Amino acid sequence: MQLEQYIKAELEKPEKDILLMTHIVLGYPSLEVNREVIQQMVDNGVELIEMQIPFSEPMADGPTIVQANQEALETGISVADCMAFGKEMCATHDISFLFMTYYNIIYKYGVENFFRKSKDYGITGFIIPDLPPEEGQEFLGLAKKYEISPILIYAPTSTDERMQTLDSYADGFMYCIARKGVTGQQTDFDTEFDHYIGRCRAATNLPLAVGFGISSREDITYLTGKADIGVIGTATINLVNNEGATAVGPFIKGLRG
Amino acid sequence: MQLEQYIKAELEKPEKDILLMTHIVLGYPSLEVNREVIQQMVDNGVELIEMQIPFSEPMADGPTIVQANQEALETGISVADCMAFGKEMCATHDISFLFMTYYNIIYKYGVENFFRKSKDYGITGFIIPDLPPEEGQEFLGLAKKYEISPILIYAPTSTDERMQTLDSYADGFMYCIARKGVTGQQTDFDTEFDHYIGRCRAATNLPLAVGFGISSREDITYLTGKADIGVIGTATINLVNNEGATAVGPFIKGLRG
Amino acid sequence: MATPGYYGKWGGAFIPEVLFETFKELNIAFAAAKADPSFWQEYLDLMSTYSCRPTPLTYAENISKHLGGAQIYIKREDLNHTGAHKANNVMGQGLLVKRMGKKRVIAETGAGQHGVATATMAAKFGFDCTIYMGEEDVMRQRPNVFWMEKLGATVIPVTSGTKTLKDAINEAFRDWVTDMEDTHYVMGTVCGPHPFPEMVAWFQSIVGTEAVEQISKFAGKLPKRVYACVGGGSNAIGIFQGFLDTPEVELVGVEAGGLGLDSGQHAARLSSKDSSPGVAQGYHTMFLQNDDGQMNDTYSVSAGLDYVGVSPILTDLWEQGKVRFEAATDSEVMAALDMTMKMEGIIPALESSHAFAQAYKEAGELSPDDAIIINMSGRGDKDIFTVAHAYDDPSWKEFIIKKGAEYAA
Amino acid sequence: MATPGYYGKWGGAFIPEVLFETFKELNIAFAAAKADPSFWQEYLDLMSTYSCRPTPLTYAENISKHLGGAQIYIKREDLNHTGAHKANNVMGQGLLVKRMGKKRVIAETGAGQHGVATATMAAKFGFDCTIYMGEEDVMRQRPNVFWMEKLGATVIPVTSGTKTLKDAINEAFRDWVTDMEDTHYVMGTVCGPHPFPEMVAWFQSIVGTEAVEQISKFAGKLPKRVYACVGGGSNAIGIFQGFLDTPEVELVGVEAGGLGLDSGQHAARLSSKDSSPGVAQGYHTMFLQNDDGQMNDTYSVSAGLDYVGVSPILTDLWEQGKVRFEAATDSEVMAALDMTMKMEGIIPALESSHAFAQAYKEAGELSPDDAIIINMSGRGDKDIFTVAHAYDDPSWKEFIIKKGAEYAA
Ligand SMILES: Cc1ncc(COP(=O)(O)O)c(C=O)c1O
Ligand SMILES: Cc1ncc(COP(=O)(O)O)c(C=O)c1O
Repeated sequence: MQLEQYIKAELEKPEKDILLMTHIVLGYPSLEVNREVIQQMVDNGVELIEMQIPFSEPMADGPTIVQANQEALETGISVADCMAFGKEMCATHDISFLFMTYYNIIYKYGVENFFRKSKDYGITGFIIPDLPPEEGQEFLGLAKKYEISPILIYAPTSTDERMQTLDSYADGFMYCIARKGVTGQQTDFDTEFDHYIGRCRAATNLPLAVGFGISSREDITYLTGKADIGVIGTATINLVNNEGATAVGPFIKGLRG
Repeated sequence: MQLEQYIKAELEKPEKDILLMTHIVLGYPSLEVNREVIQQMVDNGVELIEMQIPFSEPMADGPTIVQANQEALETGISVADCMAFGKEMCATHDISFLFMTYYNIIYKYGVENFFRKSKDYGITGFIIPDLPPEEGQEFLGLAKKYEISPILIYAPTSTDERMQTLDSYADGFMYCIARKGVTGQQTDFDTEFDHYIGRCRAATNLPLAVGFGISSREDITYLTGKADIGVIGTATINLVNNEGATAVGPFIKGLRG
Repeated sequence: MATPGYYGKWGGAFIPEVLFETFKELNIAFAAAKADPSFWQEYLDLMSTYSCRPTPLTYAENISKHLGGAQIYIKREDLNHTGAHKANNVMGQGLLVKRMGKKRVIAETGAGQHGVATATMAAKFGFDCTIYMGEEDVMRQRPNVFWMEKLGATVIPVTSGTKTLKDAINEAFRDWVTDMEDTHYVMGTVCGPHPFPEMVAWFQSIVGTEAVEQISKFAGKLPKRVYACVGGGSNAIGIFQGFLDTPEVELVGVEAGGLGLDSGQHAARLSSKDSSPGVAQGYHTMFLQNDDGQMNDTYSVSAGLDYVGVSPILTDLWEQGKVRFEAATDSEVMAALDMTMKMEGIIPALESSHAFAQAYKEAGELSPDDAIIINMSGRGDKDIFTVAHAYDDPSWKEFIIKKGAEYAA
Repeated sequence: MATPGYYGKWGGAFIPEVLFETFKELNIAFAAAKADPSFWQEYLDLMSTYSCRPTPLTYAENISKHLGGAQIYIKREDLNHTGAHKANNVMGQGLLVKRMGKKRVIAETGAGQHGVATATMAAKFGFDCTIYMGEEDVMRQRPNVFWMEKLGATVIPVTSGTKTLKDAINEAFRDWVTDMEDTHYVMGTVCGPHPFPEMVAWFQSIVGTEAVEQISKFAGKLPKRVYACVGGGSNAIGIFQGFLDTPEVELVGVEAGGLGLDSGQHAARLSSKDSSPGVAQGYHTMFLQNDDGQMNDTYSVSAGLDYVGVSPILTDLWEQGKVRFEAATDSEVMAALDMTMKMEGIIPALESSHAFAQAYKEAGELSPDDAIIINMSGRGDKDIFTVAHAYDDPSWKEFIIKKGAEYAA
């Protein structure tokens, strides 16, 4: 509930037609660079950041993020390091931070322990792409208990019925993946997409975040009015890889209005 | 009959306890060298020479003779060349010449034609190791007709019964192979051999030639009194290979008495 | 089973939301097929005309006598078309794909056997086919890659992660989430999200059904023990299903002991202390993972057993004490392979050789009145590069050097 | 047959005298076995438990439709243990050797299939085993050499003559004349001196017996034509025997056309004008030889068909007009192999692919109401070095270069 309220409050600010959520792979290339990149993001108005705790089997991710996960793990980063870093970010910046990871990380950590700590730090939501609600009953119960939003996912393949089912479990916002596939490939916005996002809107009262392949001012402009949050994932990873952390600020600034 | 008479006549000469038959692969290394080697053999008292017409599949021969066959064929020698050479040798030297070859050579040449020509030249016998009498009825008939001796083979594996059967078809002499196997390996003369040669002697009235692995004066001495002819095959081929044609004379001379 | 797709607390379907409908459709199609006796009949017909089913049960007389214990019988899955039990699963899924009207199949492969089997099935059924294979396995099993390509499949080497089976599975899922309408993912073993474990176990049950009948006929009784190697677990669950209701038959799953259970260089999930419960690749089982839940880099001489997870069905049977798990080391496996070749004229795959190794270790404990079955999951020809390498065979090396020089020229 | 061992004027036993008793003994043992129904039953039992008999008859639906002619059925000898019809002959001779009480077997091999089969049989029966193989074939079929050695056989590369099958046969005879008491020569095809043609044909008749029954069941009638490749002729005579009494079934033997019948680079005895009657390797048949009776250097992409002679039984059937002989060229064979892999998921041996090639050429002439059978004598995995080479496959080459460099280092 807190997350949804935060989003709605932000959206009410006159200059904000759409919010931005960015994505970070913790430990890639290092926590220092993560820290710098997040600073740039926050300074340039990003409202939400999903921090991915790397996993050795990132099944739903595309090549860029897969490699980022792998290289982060090769640096020796641990889940504990990631938690501590999340705590630090929540304490440092006055925006909304979410953890994104695969279920095994939480499962091995101890699901309730993971919720308890995250709550303590000020984390607002979890995005777990391999945990459908059918498998996540314990998780969803703890999400309620600890008031951390379980972010569920709408896909173009989701039926209206399925969307309604998901809505009954979701909280915070709905993560609408813009197309089939994994992260990191360009999305074509077309009437089919419009139809899909219309279905999403009809199925839930939660704010809609749109992710997968969002990388430019044009994309954000297109989404404005249709969605509530644009999610920038692979685009900033590529940017940091190619131009360094300092390129992130201007990029983010340029995305909106 | 002619061949047997020749052999018996030679054996009656006072200095001859045992005769020598040598072996030549025609065209190996060349007919010129064959000519020279035969001259040396004749000059040094050899009584019989078996001239092998090379065949691409010398199934019953050992490595040395196999290679000699192959290299002879590689020089391009033909069956006609071999026949002409045989004719020349018969005309030149006053000893007994036989053709040794595999059946296919004769078969392709035309069996009767082969007999007719060989008879004309003065060839006294044929040794065809892959033609048992059961398969050689036509051949044996022609041998009678053309009075060329079909030399048949006794082996240590031949039963007494088989020896008698062979005797009923054979003529000239009986070729007793000294041991199992192919040409070219040393034979150990022992009581088992003595027993075998005794069986041979009992089975036929024809003179006995012993071949396979005969290579030294000791061998010939051992055979003297047991057999009528010692057959020198691979030994002279090796000698020519290693020391040249001129070594053959002294070698042959040294074999007897 | 409380919840469908669960075996005790193991299993489940931890799938990305984008595949929800695909799985729903698959579950419905599979349930319909399972309920339709004509489907199973079609499957049996296909397997007896396109493959060589029933596969024989061979009495290993020489080795039985040599070891002086139980009478050893070998279930000959190597005589299947494409050379392994993988064909059973793949041809079954092929019939299901046809029923669903899909036109493209994808698959992961470790040893390459499942890839070859899938490429074969795709050729037979006229499907497009893409095979994902860890780059390291591409190196280990190049001949299989060659044949997959010649069978018309596209083979994509997977360079992420440890570049082995688990990464190929991830990559296949990435394909599937991109292209699911027309595509079926032919999971190669009895793992992954529901309904795969159930489906693969069902198709592989043909092995156990035949084996029970055959051993009863030949030995006149049930076997004392049944041995099967365990990668994902499909050949094991296949034969074990014939004996689950007869507790007097001890079932033994043999995992890859690699360089030894203490070396950390192995792929023993249920027979070592190095695994713990986890959720990955769409299902809940015992994984070889570190304390953070990151999967370990496993090791085995045999690509097909070199996997971090294991069938949830087997994990449940293990937990219930219905299947005993053991590990055979690389060197035990090579010795068993050698003995099987020299004494019986049979060349088991390196994977299968694990089952042989364990059976040979134990046969002497049993009486000559007892029978045991070894499930020979596949044939070893495919492993020539690995086996020749392991033997350090000089003339093979010389041959390869010569061929290499010829091609390099 | 007038004289035993003769088929028309073909056949015979042109053997060195030293083997007379050995052949006598063999003839007696073989005649006794043939007259003893329990021997054939023992053979059937062995083949159905150690190998996978009956082998299936597979309907090639896709290619049948594609060619739009006859319905094509494939007799799957590739699914035999060791991967080819050679197993039928070898296991049968193994039983005979056991009966004769001999302890050692020798064999020639061309493609290596017969060598692997013999080494396998020797391992199974506990015989010593020596295999003679032309040096050129050793090069072409290295993987088979590796497996023969691992099965416990000694492989002797033959460097005489053309270094191929015929020279291996000569060498095997040289061994046999040296050591016959304890040794049996397992002739690999339906050639050589009597009783080998009769014996091999008898063991291989299992193929035809099964095929008649299967085609009657599946197609509901006899086939219009039956195609088999012909090296020595054993797989061909094996399947043809099922149809010799039904003249409405046309039998087609397919020889190696190599680079074309006009090129001189082939191994077509009965389908070319390049052969003539001769006597070699112990029997009378049509040989590829020159006017002097020296055997020619034959050529084929497939080692197993690269032979100068041909079964006297087939020569007789050819002379009587009971079997039609054709030749398929290397390039036709590669195309047929490619099509069979891609459209049916089946990998025939290069030898067998000759039969496929000819059948594909002719299938369109027939009506969809007709059935034809192709005898798939073996599987193509063994040919990977030859096939990959023929495809000029770049990633295979790269792999070999890399492996070679690794070993050379
Ligand atoms: C021959 C063979 N046996 C066993 C396995 C292991 O798989 P599973 O445990 O699913 O039978 C494989 C896997 O590739 C294989 O190829
Ligand atoms: C697979 C296969 N087919 C055919 C042949 C040819 O032999 P045959 O004509 O005796 O069947 C061989 C010989 O090695 C072979 O390996």
